[in-house]
Order: sequence, then C-alpha cells, then structure tokens
Amino acid sequence: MFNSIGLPVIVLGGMAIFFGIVLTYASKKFAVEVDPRITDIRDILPGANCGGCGYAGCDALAEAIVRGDAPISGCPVGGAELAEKIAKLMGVEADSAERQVARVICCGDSENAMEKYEYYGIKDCKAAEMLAGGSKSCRYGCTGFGTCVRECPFDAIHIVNGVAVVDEEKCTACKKCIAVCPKGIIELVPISKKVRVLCRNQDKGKATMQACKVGCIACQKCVKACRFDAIKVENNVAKIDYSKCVNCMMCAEVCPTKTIYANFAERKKAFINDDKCIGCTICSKNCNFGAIEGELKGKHKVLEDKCVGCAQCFEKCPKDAIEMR
Amino acid sequence: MNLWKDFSNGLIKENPTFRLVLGTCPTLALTTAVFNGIGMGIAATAVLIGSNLIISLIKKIVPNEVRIPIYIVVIATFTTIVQMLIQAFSPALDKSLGIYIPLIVVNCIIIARAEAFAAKNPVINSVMDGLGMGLGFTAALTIISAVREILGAGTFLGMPLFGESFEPVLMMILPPGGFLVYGLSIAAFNKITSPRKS
Amino acid sequence: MENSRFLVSSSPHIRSGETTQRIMLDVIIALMPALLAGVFYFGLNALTLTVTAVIFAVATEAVMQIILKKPITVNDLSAVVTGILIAFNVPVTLPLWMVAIGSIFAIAIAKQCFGGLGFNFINPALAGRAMLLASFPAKMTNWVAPGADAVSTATPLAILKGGEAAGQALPGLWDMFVGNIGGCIGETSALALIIGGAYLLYRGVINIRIPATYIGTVAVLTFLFGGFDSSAMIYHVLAGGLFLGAIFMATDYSTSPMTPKGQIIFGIGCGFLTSVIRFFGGYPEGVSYSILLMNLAAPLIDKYTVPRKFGEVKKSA
Amino acid sequence: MKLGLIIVSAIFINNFVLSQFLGICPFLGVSKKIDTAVGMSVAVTFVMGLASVICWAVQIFILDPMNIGYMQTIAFILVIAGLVQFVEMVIKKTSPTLYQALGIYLPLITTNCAVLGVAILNIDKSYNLIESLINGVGAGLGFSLAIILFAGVRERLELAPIPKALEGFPIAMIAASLFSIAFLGFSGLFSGLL
Amino acid sequence: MNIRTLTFKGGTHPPDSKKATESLPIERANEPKVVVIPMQQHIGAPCEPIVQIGDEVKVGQKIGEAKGFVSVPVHSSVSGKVTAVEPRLYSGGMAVPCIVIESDMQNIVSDQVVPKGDISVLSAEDIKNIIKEAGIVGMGGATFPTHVKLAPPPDKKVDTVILNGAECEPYLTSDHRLMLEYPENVVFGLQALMKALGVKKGYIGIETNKPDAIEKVFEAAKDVADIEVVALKTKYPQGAEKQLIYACTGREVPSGGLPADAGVVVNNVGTAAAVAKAIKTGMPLIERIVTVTGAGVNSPKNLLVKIGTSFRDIIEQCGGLKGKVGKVIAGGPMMGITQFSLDIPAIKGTSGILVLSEEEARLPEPSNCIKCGKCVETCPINLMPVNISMYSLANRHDQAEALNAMDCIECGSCSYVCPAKRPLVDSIRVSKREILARRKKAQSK
Amino acid sequence: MRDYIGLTGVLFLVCAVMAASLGYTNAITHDRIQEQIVRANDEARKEVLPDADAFEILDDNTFSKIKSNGKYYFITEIYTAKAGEEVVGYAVKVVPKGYGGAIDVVVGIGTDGIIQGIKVGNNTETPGLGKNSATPKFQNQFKGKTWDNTINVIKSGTPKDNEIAALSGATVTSRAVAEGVNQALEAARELSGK
Repeated sequence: MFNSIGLPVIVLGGMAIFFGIVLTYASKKFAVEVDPRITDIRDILPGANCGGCGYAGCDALAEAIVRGDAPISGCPVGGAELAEKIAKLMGVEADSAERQVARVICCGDSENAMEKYEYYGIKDCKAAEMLAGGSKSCRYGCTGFGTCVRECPFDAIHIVNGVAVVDEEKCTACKKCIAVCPKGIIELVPISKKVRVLCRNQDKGKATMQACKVGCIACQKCVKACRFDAIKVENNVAKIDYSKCVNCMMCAEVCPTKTIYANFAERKKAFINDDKCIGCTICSKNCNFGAIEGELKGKHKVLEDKCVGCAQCFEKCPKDAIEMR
Repeated sequence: MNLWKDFSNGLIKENPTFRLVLGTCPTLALTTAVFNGIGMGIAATAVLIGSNLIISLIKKIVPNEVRIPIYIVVIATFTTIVQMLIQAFSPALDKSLGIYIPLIVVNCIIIARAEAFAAKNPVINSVMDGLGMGLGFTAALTIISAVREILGAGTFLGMPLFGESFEPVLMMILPPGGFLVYGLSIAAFNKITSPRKS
Repeated sequence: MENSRFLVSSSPHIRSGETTQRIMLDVIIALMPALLAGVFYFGLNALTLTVTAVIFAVATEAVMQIILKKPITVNDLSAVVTGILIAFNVPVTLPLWMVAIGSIFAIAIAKQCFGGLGFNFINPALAGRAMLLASFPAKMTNWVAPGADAVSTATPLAILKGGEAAGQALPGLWDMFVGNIGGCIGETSALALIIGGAYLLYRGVINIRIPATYIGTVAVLTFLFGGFDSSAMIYHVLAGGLFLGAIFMATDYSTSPMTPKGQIIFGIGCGFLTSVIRFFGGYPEGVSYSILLMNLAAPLIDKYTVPRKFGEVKKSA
Repeated sequence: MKLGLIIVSAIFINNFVLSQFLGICPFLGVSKKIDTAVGMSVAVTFVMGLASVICWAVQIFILDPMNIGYMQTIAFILVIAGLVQFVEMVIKKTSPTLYQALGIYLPLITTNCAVLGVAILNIDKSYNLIESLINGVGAGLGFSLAIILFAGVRERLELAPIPKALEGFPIAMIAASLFSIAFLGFSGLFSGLL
Repeated sequence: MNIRTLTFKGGTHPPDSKKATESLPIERANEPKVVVIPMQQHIGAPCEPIVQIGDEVKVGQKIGEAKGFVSVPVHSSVSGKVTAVEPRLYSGGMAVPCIVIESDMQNIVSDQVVPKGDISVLSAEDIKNIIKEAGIVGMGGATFPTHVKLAPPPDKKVDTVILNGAECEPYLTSDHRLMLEYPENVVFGLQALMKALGVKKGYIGIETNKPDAIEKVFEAAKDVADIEVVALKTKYPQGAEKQLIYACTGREVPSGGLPADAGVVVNNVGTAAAVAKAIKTGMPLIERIVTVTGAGVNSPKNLLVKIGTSFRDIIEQCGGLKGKVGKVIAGGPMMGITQFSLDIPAIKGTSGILVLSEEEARLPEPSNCIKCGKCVETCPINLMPVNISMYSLANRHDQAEALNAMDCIECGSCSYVCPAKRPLVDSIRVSKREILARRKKAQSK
Repeated sequence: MRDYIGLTGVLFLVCAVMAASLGYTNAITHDRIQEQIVRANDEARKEVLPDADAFEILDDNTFSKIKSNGKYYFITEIYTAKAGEEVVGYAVKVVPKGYGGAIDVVVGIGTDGIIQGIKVGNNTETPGLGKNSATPKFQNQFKGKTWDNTINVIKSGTPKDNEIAALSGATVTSRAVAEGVNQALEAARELSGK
C-alpha cells in the first residue's frame, strides 16, 4: 500500500513543497512592482492592439492611463462604456463627453466639383495631392481616392461618388482618417449635431463657383437665417459654432448652393401636452420662430408649420409639458 | 438553457480547433488516420472534463502565484490516468498515439479552458464546457483525419474504399498534408459558419 | 489647339518596353531547346505531358482568379512557364492525371493562395514537383532510357549514389551532355539548357550570379565530397536537374533574393544543399529540395543584404 | 559522431515543428515579426536545453530508483512549469533588457509541447545526460530555424493580397505546409547512420 | 582630343529622343505681348514685389526683392506697364504671387544694366554679389539660388567646381545647343564660379551622345588652365549631382549631405552661361533656352524665351499642338512636371516643354510586382525601390524610412525599367513627403 | 512566513491528492498493463513461430557469445521456441536502421533453417512507404527463405528464390529489413550448430 500510494505522494508532495518554497521566495525576492491597475485596465481593454489611441497597443495604453498620460477615454474603440469601467478602476468619473464622429467637410462629388485634369497614378490621395493638389479644381476639397477608406479599421468611411462619406454608426472617432487626410478636411463633431457645412473652400465666391457647384460662396444667407448666432463666415466659408447650434436647420434651408447639409427628415416638431401645460408662456417667449401661441394661464399650442424643432421650448418648459417628436 | 449554451459553445461558436486554433500539435500529428483522430479526441475530452471539474472545485483555495503549477498538476494527473487506462485496455491505440498522450498535458485547449472558464464558473457549467469543447475537438479531428485518410491512404478507419488501382496521394498523410488540410479546413469552417455579409 | 483635358501624372513619363509578359515569353522561348531535346529522347509523350501541365496550370490560374474575383491575368504567361517547368521535372512515364494534379497544386496552393504572381514565396513548379514526389514516389522515380521502347533505367545520379543501381555502367560524358540519359523530361540535356540560359542572359532576363555560384558550388563540393575525383565532379555537374534548376528555377524572380549580394548567397546555399543531399541525403537528387529550402530563406537573405546605399558613411567599428 | 548526428537530426531531419508537429502554437503565434521570432527562439532553445538536463536527472535519480516511471508526465511538467516561472522572475528582476528581449516569451513556453516533448523523447530514446542536452538544444535550434525562416516569409506575406477567406491562420498553415514540403528534402539525410 | 569617359554604378538608358531638336540652332522667340513673372522661381523664400499696378518697368529692372538668404531677386524681362500683381498658376501646379506686365514692345533696357567689368579685377565677393543680384539660379531645373552654393559653410573645403553638361534627360537639347553655340560663355562662367569659390579645379562633364558639344567646349577650354572637359557615358541619370560628382572625382556625397561635403560645387552649363552674361553685359537672368519638342508639337524648336512668356505662346510659335495631346510636361520626360494648363509662364527652371501624344501619355496599367530586382540594380543610390514602394503603398512610412527612402533622388530610373510598370518613384515620393511631415511634427513637439 | 505556508501548503495538498489518485490508478492498472505488454510480445513471437507454445529467453552467456563476434549488431533479443519440451526454433528480435531510424523486426526461424514468419513492429518509417513494411504482403515474402542463402532485395522484376521485391519507393527500408533478417538467419544457424 505504501509503495503504490505513499511513494508517489511523497515524491510529488516533496516536489510541491520544494517549488512552493522556491516560488514564494522568488516572488518575494524578485518581485517587480507593477501597479495592479495596469493589469486590470489591460484586461478590460478590447485587446485589438489597433493603435487608434496613439499608443503601441493596449498594454501601452493601460500603462499610459495609469501614469496619467492618457485620458480614461483614451480608447476610441471602447467608447463611453469602456471609459466608465476604466474610470471605476481609476477611481475617477468619466468625462461625460458626448460620442463624437468623424465628418468629411466636403460634398464636392464628381458631378458637382470640376476636374481640372485627368489623373493617372497611384489611387491614393497623398499621391494625387502632390500633383497640383489633386485633379479636382477645388484645392480644398476631397481628393476622392480613399486613403482614409483604406486607413479606417472599422470600415466606417467610404467613397461615394468621388467624395468620402462617414458611416456614423460604425465610426469610433479613432482619428485615423483625420491623421491620414492630406487635405485635412476630416474633423470630429458631436454626433447629435445634425447640421454641417460641407465645404472648406476659402477662395472668393466667384472662384469657388468656378471650381464646384456646391461650394460655399460666402453669401452670408445662413448667417442671417440663424436665430441663435451660431453661424459665421470666416475666410470666405461658413462655420457653425456647435456650442450654440440647436439643429433648427434654418441655415440649411436657405443655403443657395446646398453646401449646408441637414437631414430634414430628422427634424422634430414640438408638441404640448395639454394636461401638463399651465400656461406660463415661457415657451412662447423662448420661441425664436413665433411658433407657439397661447394666452397666459391658457393652454399653449404649437404652430406646426412654423416649428423648426429647435427644442428651446422643450428645454425651458418648467412642467415637462413639451415633447419633441 | 445556460448549460446547453456552455456545452454548444465549444462545438461551433468557439470550436477549439477551427475557431480558436488551439491544440494544434495533436491535431496535426494524429490525423493521419480516423482511428487515431477519434482516439485522441476522446482521450483529450476525458482529461478536459476531469480537469475542468477539479479546477472548478478548487478555484477558491488556489493562490494566484501557484495557479499555473496547480492547474498543470491537475491536468497532468488526469492525463496520466487516461494514459494508464489506454495502455491497459487498448494497447493498439496507445501504440499509435505514442508520445502525444502525455503531451495532452500541454494541449493549449485544456489549460486555456481551465484558465478562461473553469476558474470562473460553477462546477456543472465547467463540466458541460469541457464536454462541449472536447466534442468540438473530437469532431474537428475526425473531419480532418477523414479527409487525410481517404485521400492519403484510400481507406476509412482502415477499410479500403477504392479498388486496387487507386493511387493514394501520400502527401496527405505526411506532415505537409496535415498543415494543408488543417489550413483549408479552418478557411472552410469560417466560410460556412460566419454570417454572410449582405 | 485646345485640348479638353490633359493627363497629369507623377514622373517619369516614359516607360521601358519591357513587360512581365515579354519576360515570361523569353523564358518560354529559352525552354524550347530543352523541350525539343526531351521530345527527341523520350518521344511524343514528353510533349503530351508538357501540354497537359500547361493547360492545367493556365486553367487553374484562371479558375482561381474567377473564384477570388480578381482580374484574370493568364496572358502574362507566368502560368505557362510554371506548367512547362512542372512537366520538365517529372519522368516521361508519369500518368497525365498526376502531372495535372501537380499543376493544380502549384498554381492554386503555392501561387494563388498567397496573392498570385510575385507574392508566392516558394517556386510553384518545384512545390508541385515536391508534392508529386511526396505523393507518388514510385511513379515519380520510374525512369526510362531514351528511345522508343521505354526500357526502365537508373539515372546517373542513382548510379553514382550506389545502392540498388550500383554496378550499372555510367553513361558516357557526351551522352550526359546532350541528354541521352534517363531522367526527367527537361533536365537531361545540359546542352539544350545552356542554349536557353545563354538566350536569357543575352536578353537580360536573368543575370549570371545565381546560376554561376550554384553550379560552381556544386562543382567544388562534389569534388571535395567525392574524394577529389574530378570525373565524379563532372558527372555531378552534368547529371540530374542542376542546369535546369540553376538556370530556370533558382533564378525565379519572386522566390530568389533581389539584392546582388543576396543572389550570390542564394546560389551558394543552393549548391551546398544540393551537394549535401546528393551525398548524404535520402534522395539521389537534391536540386528541387535545395532550391525550395533556399526559397524559404530568400526573404531573410534580402532583408540582411540590403546594398550599401550611395554615400553611406561607413561607421567605424 | 553520435552527438553530431543527434543534433543534425534534431535540427533538420526530425525538425520538431515541421515533421514532429511539436511547438506548433508558438510557431504560428510568435512568427509575425522576425525580431519576436528571434526572441522566442532564444528563449525556447534555452528552456529546452535546461529542461532536457533537469528532467533527465529527475527520471534517473528519482523516478527510476523509486520505480514510479508512470509519474513521468506529472513530474516533468511540474519541473518545467516551476523552472520557467522561476527563470522568468529572476530575469524580470535582474535584467530588464533581457526580460524585454526574452522574458516576455517565457510564460508562453510552459505550455509549449516541444519542451515536454523533448524531455520525454530523451528518456524514450534512452539518451545519456550529454546526449539529452544536445538533443534538447538541437531541437530548440530546429525550432528556431523553422520559426525564423517562417517569420521572414510572413513579414513578406503581410503585404500580399491574400484571399480574404484565407487570412490569418489558414494562410499560415498553408505556408507551413509548403515549409514542410521543402523540409522533406532533409528526410533520409544520413539515414544509414542513425 | 584626349578625354576620359567616366560614369557611375547603376542607371539605365532610355531612348534619347533628341533627334528632333539637337541639330536646330537656337531661335529667339517672338516678343511676348504679356509676361507673367512669378515671384518664386527658385527654391527658398519667395520675393516681395517692389512694383505696383500701373508702374512702368524696363528690361532687366528688378521687380521682386529677395527676402532672406536662400532667395534671389526677380527682374522684368520686357519693358512696359504692370497690369496686375496677383496669384497666378505656375508650373509647380499652384498659384503663386505674380507680376503681370504688358509689353510696350520697345525693349527699353533698364539703366541698372551695365557691364560689371573685367573678371580679373572682380573679387570673389563681387562675383557672388553680381550672381545674386542677377537672380541666377540652377538652370537645370532644380532652381537652387547659385550664390548660396558659392557660399559653403567655412568648415567644408570646396576644391572643385563641376559644370553639368550631361543633359541626360531624353528629348531636351537646350544645354546641348548652348554648349555648341556659346561654348566660350560656358567656359567663362566656369572661370567666374571658380574664382568666386577660390578653387583650382574645374570639370565640364558632357555625355558621349553629344560629341560635337564635347569638341566645341574642349576647344573653348583648351587654353584655360585648371579646366578639364570630361566625357560621360550616356546613361541616365548621369546629370544627377551625386552621380556626376562620383563620375568626375570618384567621391561620394555622404548620405543626407550636400556636394560641398564632398568638396564639390556643381552647376549647370546654363547657369554658367547666365553668370557669364551677367558679368559681361550686366543683364540679369531674364531669358533662357527652352527646348520645345515631342510628338505633340508641330515643329519642335530650341527657343530663347523671355521669362514670363506663356507656354501657350511658346507652343504656338512651334506650330501649335499636333493631334490629340496627352501630356504637357515642363522639363524632360524622366523628372519633368506635367501641366494641366497652357496658361502658365516659362520660368528660370523651364529647360524644356515636352508635349506627348495621347498614346505616348497613356502609360500601361501597373500589374503585380514580380520581384525581378531590376529596380534594385538600376537605382543609382543603391536603394531597394521595390521594398520602399511596397511599404509606402501600405502606408507604413517608418519602414520606408528605415530603407532609406529619404536618400531617393527621384530620378525615376526604377519606374522606367519596371517590367510590371509599378508606380515605384511615385510611391517613394509619397513616403518622402510623409516622412518629412513627421519629422517636422516631431521637431515641433 | 505565512505566505510560505499558505502557498506551499496548497500546492502540497493538491499535489498530494493528485499523487495519491495516480498511485491508486496505477495500482489497479499496473498488472494489466504489464500483462498487455507481455502478451503483445508473446503474440508477436507466436505469430512468427506458430508451432511453438512457449518461449524462453536465451541465457546471457550464450547470448553474449553469439553477440561477441560483432557480426550480429542488429540483434537485441533471442528466444528459444519450444513445443512441449522440444525446441522448434528461434524468435530473433533485430533492430536494423531504416530510412527514419530503427525498425523493430521479429524473425521466426525453425530449427530446419526455414523462416516461418517475420513481423515488423515499431518503426518511424515514412507513412505510405516504409511503413508498408508491416503489411502481410511484404512480410510474407520472407516466409520459406532459408539460412542457406543470403536474401537480396531487388527493385523490379520477379524475385528468385533468395530474393524479395522491394516496397515501391522504399528501397532503403526493404533493404534494412532484409539485412536484419539475414543476421537473424546467420545467428540461428550458429545457435543450432548447423
């Protein structure tokens, strides 16, 4: 009995004790201080080592976050959800930044933007850029050879009719396209902002018109149409201040060249819930479009044809009686 | 329901051979004949179930520093037991599996499941996971070995399938054939099981 | 005087007349003397095998490109070259379906799987041959003597190696040179292969580095291994697929180094492995395997033999 | 002479990776870049040499005298696991540069079947101490040869338009298959002498 | 005549295509009605206009003042009235500030233009000053301000001046004609340059496909001590600075360095002739010889053209465009820049206007690289274009940099010889640009 | 200190339990495994000498005397086969070197010098080629050959009395087996004193 069971137990047990002691000793003697948070964060990172954060893979990012070099929202792929998890590990709250998406500031597709020559060469924006700024007459616009498309790790950007378009669903704001675009016409914007100026042509109106049918000609109409002071013309091109923009889409309505884009189908209308309305008139006072009428203490009503969905009334209503739909 | 999920996981979604590409060594070495393939599959399944069971049981008392040695000892024990049983009851299988029986110890599938699943889940689930993974492994070995045996030797489970005039493509049962069939199988598996893009 | 739009491109604006297709055509032309020699010595069956191999190689290339939704580029003739080389590397007695399998394997697995022309890291024709040799060893070593009656024979290398062919008489040197010996279809006639090689050198398709270092290394090493026997050395140089390998297969662009220094290392490596396999290996002939093995090393050789750039200041040690 | 044959056999003829199918996981996993492949090679060769010697000693001085040969697997793997972990800790502490170059591969080696494989094969072939060492180092060199060549090819394949369905493991396997075909050239080398 | 034939390693030999114009004497072009003179015709800082709309200017009058050291002034090439100072397109593809002058067709020479006296009385400083004030730049096409070359850093010992008469670009014959018709100016210019630098050794390198030019220049230089005329093997890019220096002196310009690092200053023969003119007559650089050639022009010519004359005018004088035109190139076919408009002015660096027909211009589509290594053998800098290009196309410019992409001289030999018609030099150019951008970024950090 | 005890304790505990269960399994399977091995060997000998009912290993003295002349370097074991008390032949185990290494062959030779059968056992020959030496087709060729003539291997044609046909594509293996058998025949002749 001893031979068959005792011996193996002694031998293996002996080895176990030996290694147990050696390993414990080694783990003390040769311990290297590693912040346990690094390991923890690395565990929850996506592990794709895509480099979108700008660090050499997930390990490096984890280290950088713990060192404080990188923000907790440093991983563009994981998004807000991951940032929250990391925040918990790090013991700080995530900056509740809104999700951002990339946007191409050009709508000069092959029908609208003139070609100044026929390009022959590598199908790459950077290569085309070197030949007089690409074949399109507008030197600010999208070259259309899709260098950003090849760079995108998430298949979120495509060339549609000669101009790059971002698929906002897939975009993770990793900024790779921004880094690679030789024209510098891709920028990050908050996803909730639906109105975009799709042009960056800083030439005078006439020159712009010769180059592209949908270029911004700096006509100032949008500036006048904006009731929120959110749009300005600088360097011959309109620019929206997103901290002021409320998605009323008025600028897009008046733009003669259709340079300002807004999806009117997404435009909402305000509706007043009669049960909750107490007739305080705050909404009608805040409406820049005269789209709400009603007496003090009386039920208020939205004039649908005037409402542009700017949601100012919605935000100001003290009784939550207004809905946007 | 949950158990079924743990079980079926190993068959297709996380098939250890085709999807996770673990345990490649026995997959390549022992698929020259269907008999060996199935034998290895069953042996590995037995070890997998046993080690998942024990590791899941002792997961709470294992200190982190010696986690790996302990897992390995557990796995090695089951491997040795399986080896003894095979030697005692199927000497022919023992002879054809050879050195690869003790090497089950270092089959990445087993240690990977111990680390990734058994160390974190309840006992029953771990057993189901082990069973599913084992069957997935066995099925994969059977498929690969069937292709190799039929093409490379013209037989299935040792039975000749074709007439005398059949010229077997010997390369299939040589090492290059192993790599080739395995590689193409992974490609085919991915093609079949991945949802088609519109 | 006005033009609608001009073309704009990056310089240079002119290109040489040399094309991939033209290079491949040159190789095909250079292989013709050897094909004629093969047909002359081994009969029409040699031609049938070659044509079969070519047809299957080209068809496989086209089918693979259709499956992979790539532009069909069979007219670059590279598949034709592969097909001819496969046929050149098999005995004339090989069944047609076997050479077809070799062609399919070479193009589908060794070439198209890796991205097609230029991306294969291993010579497709040799991969095909090695696959056939591994799969059908008996049929692949069934040599016949030149002539119509197809008497089975041993290759000079097998005789040199001893073993079962020991004691058979070695053919005369002249027969070795012109190709009147047993062996693969395209490898026996050193004369025909040298003519082809000279044409390729003249056309600038290959340069002399790989063939010269390869054959030279074999000559030196067989002289050493063979116990300083110069006649054995001559036999070793003329026998087997050395000329076919050194001129047509080791020089395959995509699987040999691109740097001049790398090409020399590659040639020496091939020669070394060939001699070692011939003297100490399991096969009487080592040309195919040694080229395949050096193919594996070619990327590394290229990486570590980057030429000294013009104006590079030598770092003092 | 015998030692020479053992080493030639281990490196070329019975190459662990390409003809014995041992150590395939790291062969496929750590071969994307030449630099990492070299690091892995050095680490594996080192561990294989060390493990060969120590496991041989365990077998001869512990298992055989006590007549518990059946404990071979468990004893060997425990020795290897403990050894690797110990070496890793030591390197990590004593030489950060060496750790970066070599140590980070060590955890991968515990479950490398080539290491256990060579230890068991040494006993199966009843090699003595020196022969075991040579065989271990030779097998490690064979592994190194295969993985470094493979890494060279894979670096090149990285930029090739591989068909989508074959990307990743499938193409690596097919490439390995062609490697294996080429290594058939070594089969039978010195066959009469082995 | 005992002349050495020299060369470098690598290179290729595209067809000369010089037959059409090499035997045609230089003709003076018609007087342009309007000239458009860009403020930037050189590498370095652009000039500041010093005239305004409505100003009357004379021939040789300075109209743009150099800003900064690496810059040269610009002069009017006609007499007349300034009608506009505004951005206009030039051959670089962009719009740059230009002065537009309507000619009064009188060609009244500015009184600033006076002979500078005998070379023997001029000091080195005087010569450099004359060269700078005459707005002289490298006329081979690179347009590097000549006076900057003549002022090497004091730690670099320059002992040799080489005049580049290789004209290795196919089609172009302007230097060839210049050497045939004004060899004495070339030699005189070289003497002036040598004096300015204080060196004792001068070479004039001419490719062997111009034996008549070699003979003429040899004749002109045979009585001048210290000047050696050398024949260069007809091979592209023989006229590239580093290759030329290697051929003449056996020295290699260190990677990333300047010719001065090898103790050499290289100038084009055209530059030397311009220097000679500036000293002898005081006339600044306001005109140059332009070869107008190619299958797309009716009658190819070597024209002496005033700076600022539009391509359209120049081509019209050569019988206009012929047939369906594919490409208009400023410069030669190997390194010239394609133009998309004819309304651009000839400038100091315009050595030729090459018009290619539609068929010539449509280059074959690239196919898979077959790794033949021809580009490696051809590269005069011993790079591996195939690998650099591969990494560049995969957007991995750090690897391209590791393979010495920055050493590429963009001569185009690799693209020319490539049997698969790969866009080798194009992609290397992309990499170089990216690498420079990155370096800049890293520096600013 | 507590770390030492805790860590080592758990490791010890697990190892002890595992070792115990191993020991137990070994105890119940050990005999059966040994029996299997003996039976397998006996069966192999019985296969090549069907007439015998018992085998006795040759005593050390005689064996070393046979081995002493150095001619029989492939021979590793010799058994005397008996039917009842009568010696009916010899089962000789030879281990010739084939293409891929050693090949186990057991040769059964009757006292009349006629081979009653051979059995090719463990080997590392190429599958599909040398491995085919274990097929009955190849092994049966040796039946009936005698110690009067050396057995030769031919590659093609019809074998004569003292010849066998090589396995196609595996001449090295065939020759190795034949060489082993020849040594066994010579040794048996010497043993029987004929």
